[in-house]
Amino acid sequence: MLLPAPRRLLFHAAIGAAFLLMLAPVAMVMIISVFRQEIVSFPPPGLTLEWYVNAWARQEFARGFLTSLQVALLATAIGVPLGTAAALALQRSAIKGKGALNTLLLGPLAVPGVVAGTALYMFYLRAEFWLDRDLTATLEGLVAAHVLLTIPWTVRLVSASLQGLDRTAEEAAANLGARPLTVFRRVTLPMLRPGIVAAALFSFIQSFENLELTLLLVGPGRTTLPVAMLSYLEFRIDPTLAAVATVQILLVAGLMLITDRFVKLSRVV
Amino acid sequence: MLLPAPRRLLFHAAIGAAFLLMLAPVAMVMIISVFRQEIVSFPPPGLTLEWYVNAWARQEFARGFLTSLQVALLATAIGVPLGTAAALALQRSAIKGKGALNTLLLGPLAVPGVVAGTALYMFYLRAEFWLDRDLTATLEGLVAAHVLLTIPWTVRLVSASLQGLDRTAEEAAANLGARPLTVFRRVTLPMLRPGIVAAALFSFIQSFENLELTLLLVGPGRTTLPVAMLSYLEFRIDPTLAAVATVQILLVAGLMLITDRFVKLSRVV
Amino acid sequence: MGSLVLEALSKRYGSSTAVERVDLEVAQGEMVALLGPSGCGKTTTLRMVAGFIPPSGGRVLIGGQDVTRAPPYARDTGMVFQSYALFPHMSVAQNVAFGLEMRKVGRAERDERVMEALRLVRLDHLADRLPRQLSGGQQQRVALARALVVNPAVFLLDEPLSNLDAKLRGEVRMEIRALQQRLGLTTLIVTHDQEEALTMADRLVVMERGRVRQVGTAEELYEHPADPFVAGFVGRCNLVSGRLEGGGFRAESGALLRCDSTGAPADAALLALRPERIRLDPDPAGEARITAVTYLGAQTEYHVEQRGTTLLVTRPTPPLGDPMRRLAVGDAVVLSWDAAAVRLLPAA
Amino acid sequence: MGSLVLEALSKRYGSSTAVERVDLEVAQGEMVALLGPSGCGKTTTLRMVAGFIPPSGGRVLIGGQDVTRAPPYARDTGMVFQSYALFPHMSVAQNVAFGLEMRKVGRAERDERVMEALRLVRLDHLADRLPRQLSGGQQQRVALARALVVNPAVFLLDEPLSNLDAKLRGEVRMEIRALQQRLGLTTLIVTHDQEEALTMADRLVVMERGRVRQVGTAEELYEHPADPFVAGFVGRCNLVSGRLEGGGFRAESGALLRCDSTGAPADAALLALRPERIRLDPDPAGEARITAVTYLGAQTEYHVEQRGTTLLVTRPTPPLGDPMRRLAVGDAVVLSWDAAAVRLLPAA
Repeated sequence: MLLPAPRRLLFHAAIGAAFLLMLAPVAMVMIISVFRQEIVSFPPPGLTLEWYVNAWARQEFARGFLTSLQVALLATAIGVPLGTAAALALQRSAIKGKGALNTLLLGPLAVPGVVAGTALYMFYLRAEFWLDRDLTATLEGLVAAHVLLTIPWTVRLVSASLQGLDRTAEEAAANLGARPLTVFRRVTLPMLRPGIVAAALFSFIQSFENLELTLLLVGPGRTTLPVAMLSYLEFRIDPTLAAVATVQILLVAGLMLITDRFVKLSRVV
Repeated sequence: MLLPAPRRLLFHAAIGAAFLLMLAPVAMVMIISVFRQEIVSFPPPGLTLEWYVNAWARQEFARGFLTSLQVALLATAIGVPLGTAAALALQRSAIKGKGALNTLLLGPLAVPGVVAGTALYMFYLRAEFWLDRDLTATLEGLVAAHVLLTIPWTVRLVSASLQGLDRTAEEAAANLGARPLTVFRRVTLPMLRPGIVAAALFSFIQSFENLELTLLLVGPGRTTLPVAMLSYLEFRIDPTLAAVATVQILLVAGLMLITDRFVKLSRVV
Repeated sequence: MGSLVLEALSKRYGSSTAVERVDLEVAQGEMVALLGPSGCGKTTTLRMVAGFIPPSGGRVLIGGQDVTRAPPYARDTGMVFQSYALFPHMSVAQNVAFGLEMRKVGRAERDERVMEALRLVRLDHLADRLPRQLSGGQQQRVALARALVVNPAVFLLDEPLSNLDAKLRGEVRMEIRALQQRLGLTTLIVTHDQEEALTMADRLVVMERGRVRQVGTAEELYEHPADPFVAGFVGRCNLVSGRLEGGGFRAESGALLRCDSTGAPADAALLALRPERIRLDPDPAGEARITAVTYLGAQTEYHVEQRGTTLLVTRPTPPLGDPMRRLAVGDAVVLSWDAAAVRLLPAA
Repeated sequence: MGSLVLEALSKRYGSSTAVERVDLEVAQGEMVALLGPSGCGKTTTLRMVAGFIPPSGGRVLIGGQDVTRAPPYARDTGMVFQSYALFPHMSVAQNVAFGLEMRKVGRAERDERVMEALRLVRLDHLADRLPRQLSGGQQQRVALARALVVNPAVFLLDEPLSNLDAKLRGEVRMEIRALQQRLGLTTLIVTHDQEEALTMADRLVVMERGRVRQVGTAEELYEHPADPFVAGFVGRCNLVSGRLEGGGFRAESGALLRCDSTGAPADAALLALRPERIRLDPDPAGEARITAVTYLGAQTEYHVEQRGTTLLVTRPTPPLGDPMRRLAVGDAVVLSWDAAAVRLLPAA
């Protein structure tokens, strides 16, 4: 329908305001990270990459970055296949209460991060007692926790792909002589690719960014980047942090852009 | 298609494992919260509500709960109308680059919570300097930050509803003599209701649960519940925390269940 | 002057033209069908009348008043949408009452007129249902009642039957036509189905690629198509290219076909001949050969080849004993037709 | 023994029956159509043949072998789906090659047979396209090629034309029939469109609510329908309730209708009379009255009321000069028909 011109203007203003609101703080940080001056003044007196050098020089950030990367990659590699299998099981089997299970998938949204983190920590403490083996402050423990983060995302995204999938293509393959495993490998899996790629991306991001679940589980010398940033914050606030933040934003945004070239994210997510 | 019996069993096992993995820690916390014993032993020696009493007696939890509730309600009340307006603007106007803006809506997923928190904190510090007025450690500052959390959720959920909306119903209303505002009020808005209700629910939950964005912005005596829990964690870990966590989980789950009765969440989200 | 008048109505999108200078008058109480293949501009024309699409040129007059620039809500039209477009959150009665509410009709009168409209479409017993609780045919009738209850000056129907199954379609068709005639509604209906248009409308407008090809009654279009497009779109038609030669028509393949060339256009290049107007007689000496026989119950179709030209012939299926019944592929036959049954047309 | 045999094939879902003891033999090279309204069990039957649905009872034999319990991949059937069901991530050639790959056909032979199949459907120039880059009709032809390239023992078609527009449907119909006859394919086709079934199949199976109502050629079904359902579903039919009385048929309304009662069933309660078998003559003294006239181009439909019974009559539209052409609502006419044109049927 047609909108009169003043209303259209208002509409554009609303879009602009919403996006500005969402992006302003991030833009601010990126700007801060490349200017020399530590305290507030405008316009700032000169460009520099000093804060980036400074950030890399600080071991906790460099190590944190590598730990985060390692944990996120491992958690994605384990969580996405598990989640995909669960999604297939959920959507394909004729079990009752599918609707209830689908709603349960929203569960992780219902459990506050701090609560989940605390829960996991307590759980680990008890498990350590029974198993007589360290879990907190180990890489295995951290990865296991992050797998929990990645599964709901994967199940949800792959389930959505499965629901949109034309099952007659699978029947056609069977009709042409393909056995069930061949049908899965040659037809089902390729058709699910967008959902799985998106699931991997978001799993990685969720894990890489996570603070709440991680906070209690990291050990000395095995800190993730978000935890390292939080620790640094308690100590001081300067553009070094802005530099680290900028690197992190660019990394994740870059990943999303690359993925978006292959899979239209706004359609899948 | 038919699955042979052993495969079906495997499928059910996969579902079971995935859900168990997701829910075990939460279940553990809920169990811990009602048993008397503070340290590990199984089966625990007796049921009690002592930890709940203890939690409420501690001012930081009671106050944190009220602050969280206040902030979440305000942020939802402000963010949902703003986000709905932005979604309408985004979907309805004929602006170019709609696809790009849609992808930008995924942006908040790309910006790690700690980074956003840091960014906002730095932004506030500078804004305070220019405006000569407190922002950090004020309720207004906190609510403004949380509005930023709620907008992307709202825009995304309402946009999805808008895309699924049959526009001919609006045309039919206009054809029957309804002016644009009447069409919006009598037809568009009621048809968007599921999306908006879901947006409000998730906005509330996102705000209520948030730790990362909040951490740097709370002031003394104005702590939110997640921050209060984190502080308590640094001090000691006992079933009191499990009690607080359980209350929080039940609250959010209850909200979701109530909403689900009116709006089928698994269809909207 | 008609109750609905379109004057040189056009719609262009950038460099492409959706509707090109359409002129049309619909008289009070008349039902006119816009007929054409998808993408011919018929729906765009209807939506310009309703006010949903602003014309690039030309005028729309309703009851003599220029409404070209009026918004949809200020035009006195009642439209029935292809998707029905019922308000899903309102009951059947509330749906029907909506237009009256907008017109600020008082509660008592409103309730009365709503029930009257629902009785008209035989749905008064379902007034409190929600649209999703109704069948497709019932939803269609609610949409009709909703558009009719406000007594619109012009009644607009956009492919109203396309979402119904074959059996229901015939019923609803008759129902709509009966209502339209009883209430004397000035009506514009859009359809791509020629049978629908032929059975319902007083006059038909055949459109193709944004232009009006011909306007007329069903008989005018079928018996006197103005061009090959209309000949082929309204009913089935044999179209043979060639030229006039002496008293006959020389097909490109060489065959000379019988025709009446009086009044034929000078540039006649196509011979149009309805398949049911061709007589077919078994004759061992005939030079025409049957290449396909398709039994369709009430009629039988024959493809017949004669000196390189294949003609489609449809005959009522003969009774079981008739020798015609034994005609098969390869049989020799003789074709004949009245010279007056042939139309000569310019090239497409 | 047929190339495809169904023996008492049944499918029950809980207490409801989708298919009830269907028996059918399809001979080598024969094309049989399963025809019926939606929900009649025709698609369920086809899917049991393909192996997608396990029967609750009965057997399926392909080429004499019992395949009732065989999984889909072990049955030698080639199926064309209503939605085409092409693999979206494979090129046209890869789609067609899939079945050959599964059969471990060597690369060189595979490429050759793929191109041959694509030539058969005239799509060899589009071998490298993806399905989404093709039109609906082209996708349909890829699906045909993919099913045919493996030389299946039985060719299965599930409403293959329902996603095509009217014009294309006629073309593809002829194309499929020509291919089927040329390759001598044993074929089972499911359709709800009687014209499709009449034009394509050697024999038709009319189904209703899970049961077979009648099996026969188009002519057998049309001329000798076994029951009122078949009479009404294949072609149009006047069905009048009443009873035999003397040499005629006494309609419930009281009118005595001419019929040939030799060989009529004892419980005859319905008179079935095709509308095109009724002659209609203007006669001021006639006791029948025209209640509606619908001009349809090649034919004209008349609703005629005679002593409380309304009959539908279709006649080829008379030429322009004919006095029949002036018949209008309210005119008095006389109806007549051959006694042999009438079928007497048991009650529905």
